[in-house]
Amino acid sequence: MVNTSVTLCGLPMDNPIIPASGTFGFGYEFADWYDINLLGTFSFKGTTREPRYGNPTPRIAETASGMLNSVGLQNPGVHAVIAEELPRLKKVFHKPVMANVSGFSEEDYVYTCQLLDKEPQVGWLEVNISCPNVHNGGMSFGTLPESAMAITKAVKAVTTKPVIMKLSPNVTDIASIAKACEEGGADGISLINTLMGMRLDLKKRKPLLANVTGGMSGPAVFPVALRMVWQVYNAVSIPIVGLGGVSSAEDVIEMMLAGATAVQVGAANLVDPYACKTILEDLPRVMEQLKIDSLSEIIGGAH
Amino acid sequence: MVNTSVTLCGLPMDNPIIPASGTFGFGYEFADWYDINLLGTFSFKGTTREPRYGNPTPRIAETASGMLNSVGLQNPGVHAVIAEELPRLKKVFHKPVMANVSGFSEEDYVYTCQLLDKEPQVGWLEVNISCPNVHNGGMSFGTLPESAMAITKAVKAVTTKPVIMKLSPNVTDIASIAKACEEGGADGISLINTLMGMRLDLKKRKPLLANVTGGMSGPAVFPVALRMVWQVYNAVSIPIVGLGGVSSAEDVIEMMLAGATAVQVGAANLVDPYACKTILEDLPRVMEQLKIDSLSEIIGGAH
Amino acid sequence: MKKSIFTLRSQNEIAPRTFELVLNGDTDDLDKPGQFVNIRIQGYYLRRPISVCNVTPGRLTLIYKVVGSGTEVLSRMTVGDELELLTGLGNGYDLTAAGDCPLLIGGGAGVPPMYLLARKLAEAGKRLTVILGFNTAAEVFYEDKFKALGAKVLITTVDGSAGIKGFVTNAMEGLDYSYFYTCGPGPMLKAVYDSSATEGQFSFEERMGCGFGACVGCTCETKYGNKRICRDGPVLVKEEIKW
Amino acid sequence: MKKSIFTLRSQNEIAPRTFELVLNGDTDDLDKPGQFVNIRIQGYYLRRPISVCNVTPGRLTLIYKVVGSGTEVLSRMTVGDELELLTGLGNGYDLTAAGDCPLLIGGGAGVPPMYLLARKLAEAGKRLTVILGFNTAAEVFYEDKFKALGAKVLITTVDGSAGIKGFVTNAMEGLDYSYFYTCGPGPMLKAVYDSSATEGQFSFEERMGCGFGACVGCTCETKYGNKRICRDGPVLVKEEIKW
Repeated sequence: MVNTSVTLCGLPMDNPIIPASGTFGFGYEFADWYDINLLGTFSFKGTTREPRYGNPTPRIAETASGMLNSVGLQNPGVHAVIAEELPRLKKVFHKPVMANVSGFSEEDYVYTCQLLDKEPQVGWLEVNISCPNVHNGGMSFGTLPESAMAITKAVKAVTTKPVIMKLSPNVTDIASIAKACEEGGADGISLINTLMGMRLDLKKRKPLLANVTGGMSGPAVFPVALRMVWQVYNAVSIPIVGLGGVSSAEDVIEMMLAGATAVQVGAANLVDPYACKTILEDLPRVMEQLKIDSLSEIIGGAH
Repeated sequence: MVNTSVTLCGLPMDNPIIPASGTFGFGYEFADWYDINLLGTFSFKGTTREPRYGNPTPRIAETASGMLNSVGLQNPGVHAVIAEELPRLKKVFHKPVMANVSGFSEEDYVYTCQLLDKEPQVGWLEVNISCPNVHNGGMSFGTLPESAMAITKAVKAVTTKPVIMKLSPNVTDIASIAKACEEGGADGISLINTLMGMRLDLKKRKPLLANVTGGMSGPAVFPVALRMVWQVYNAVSIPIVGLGGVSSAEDVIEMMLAGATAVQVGAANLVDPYACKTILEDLPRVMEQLKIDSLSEIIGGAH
Repeated sequence: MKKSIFTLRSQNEIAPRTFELVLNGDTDDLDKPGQFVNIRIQGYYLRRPISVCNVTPGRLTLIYKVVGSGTEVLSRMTVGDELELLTGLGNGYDLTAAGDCPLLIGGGAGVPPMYLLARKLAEAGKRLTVILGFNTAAEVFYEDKFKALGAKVLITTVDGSAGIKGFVTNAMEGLDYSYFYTCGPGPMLKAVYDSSATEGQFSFEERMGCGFGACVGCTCETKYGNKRICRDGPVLVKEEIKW
Repeated sequence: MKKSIFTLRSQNEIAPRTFELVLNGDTDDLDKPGQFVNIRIQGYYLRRPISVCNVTPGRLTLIYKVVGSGTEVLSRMTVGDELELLTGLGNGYDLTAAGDCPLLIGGGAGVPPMYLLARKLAEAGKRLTVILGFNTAAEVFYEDKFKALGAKVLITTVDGSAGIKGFVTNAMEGLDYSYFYTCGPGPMLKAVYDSSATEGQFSFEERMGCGFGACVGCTCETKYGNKRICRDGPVLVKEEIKW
């Protein structure tokens, strides 16, 4: 019998599999497909202080082995998330959930995190300082060590639960940003958010996305994500949540060997609603093939 | 009859198709497959002051819709390039060639560019400040506006031919680097070099590449390349050579609509030696379908 | 909603670049007109959503137009090939609002979902009028199939090479109907909205990520808040639509 | 060097996860033992290089082991399927150095290229000794085929379940030969290098980008400078090798 359990920032998880924010809604959509309590946890849709419609459509484009999205943080706002989404989730999911938070100012982050920190259903706060699809905010916090540290400190000052900072890959030096978050008191780092890309409509001679650029995800970005997890593992001593193109049990193990304590699965959920379930079913067999008894023992094992 | 001709930094080209440096050797290998005079030009293997063996093998790994390489600028050195490679090339290629240059110091770049600038076969100097596979140099020049400008100025001071600066995508703000090159006197910008990535060997639990990380190329990176060409087109007024995952005539047109005056084809040459020939054969048909009479008229047409 | 494997039974080009694809598989979740399936195509990351044209137990008919390299690959598939589908996606049309003599209006790629709808309404004993809009005579398909259901069929073509010259709205003038259902390109839907005399239901298209409500890629604003075209739609009622 | 389409004629699993693939196509550029082809596999970016096991006009035989998902896909292809190959890659073995009684040493995935070499040498009237090394008896293949060429065949297995227990070098002890040719995993080649009594030729493996000399991904150092395994190799002579 193989052991898939891991501990992320002090909280035990049955397995390291976490559907990524923005690909799993508030969970109950996927409960129509399978029992989502099989998962380690999931990270819910990026939540902001105020409700957001997001960007105009089209918001989706295809790429080679991947996709672009420019959803732009559509969400009902933190108050509706607490009043409506969490109670609905409670009926179908009985584990601590990862609360994903975005903002446009330090105060936004503080406000939203403070509220979600008090919710008993929330196990971790994942603070997204890396959304490429919103102007004046989001990603800009994640591209400078100073602002990354400032947001981390501000959120840590008002919360009690583990704070995981979610980083952008669209930077020159990912390790310096991760280190700044660690110095600011972060309990963990998750990476990567999407790579900024775009596509054109050749007939219309215009960008395919109404927002012009979007975030690229899917297997295409996996090698970049793996490289950054590797670099951040060398730079910090807090746990890392690895994500970016993960689509199979083998990818999960590759991410963990590079340094991830837990692994998020994003775009794969969108092209196959059973993606995470399949990964969980495949994991024991792949672990046995690779002579892995316990997943927690391989974290960073390729260094 | 459609018109595929373009002018790159003052030099006319029959068409905008340029095999990218590192995927086309010094040209004559491909002359075994087809008449390489069909091409607009090609960019020869990155040349340094001294001969280089490059990195240990394995240097190649596969990714979803792409590949990693960590060749690390293997080349015979500028003196052997001038004494042996260019004369051999002269027999099979009768157009101005693009001379790709790398270095580990400002003096290296100056030395190598000065020599190649004097070669009558050379039409353009492409100065690579973005190789991800060499330590202490290459990419580091391309990740800061100041050093990018310094190299540009130093090379421009000793050369007469158009200087095209080749940029790394592994940066937070590609536009600022491009602008610095323009201010330094660059005649053009080429982008993107490879995205830094890695893969692991799950059985050995070690990186697949002996150099640990490598540069990712192939269709997977096309949307990132297109986005950066778009951003740089908005930032500078010198011509752009677009590259990164280009594999078809449609991709060429997409790059040109985003702002590229000419288009390099890289990894595609490695998986299909006829890639550029096929693109050239397809271009007139695709242009007609899209109602394009002249390629030079669509440059930046999607802005 | 289900994920399952279908087997290609037949594929025919019924109009230029327009293919009728008949699949065998599990159709349990496919009974509602106006729903769609999402097809995985080898070599392409995102699935291709295609609306259901007809369904009988174990047999699914889809009609699609080749618009890119993904549908091009689909069009080259042959008898016996297997396809992985997500089925039972979308809300579908509400038939209870039809009244006695509903009007169905399909334009181009919006014609196929009208067929299953017409069949169900005919089975319910309704007197049907169907308007099918195309660009030109060569593109016309399924006219006889709709007639075989007992519907009064009006064809429109932009160039006048078949039926009434002009748009579907030209054929709507002077018609008497209890309710309407429509599917087609955005500008056509807007024109139908402006020309229609009764309440009705509209099926929308949008670029989708997942097709089952997870990614919110295909959101639109309605008078009653944001709706996901893939899950809360693709059918919206006239009254809630914001243009 | 050529790029052309081959059609799958047969495929058989001749040992666990080891497949013999017979293709029909243009073999004009495929006559030299020790060369390889580079196969495009649907869904994978890089081609898979596989050494030529045998060739007759219009018919090519390859033997490969399933080592990952790319070769897994290849192993599931069936009669009539088409494959795009680059053929005539690599320098191949030089037969003129063989002498009267050459020794051929193949280990595991290095056995297949020994077959065409043995056939050509046999046709040239040489007295052949062939050593074939495997891990265990179940993995042994082509023993009879080599015997049918008139070669003296020695089998070695690491676990001793067939032939001589141990490595190919155990079988080399005491043998008399004029020259040798070898192909197999790196450690085996090094052991052969150290144990061999004559000059010889070694065929190397390396991860390749293109397979035809463009990307210099597979460079190795030799006593006479850098060589590309794919183009200047895969065969190197004993004398130039640096370990």
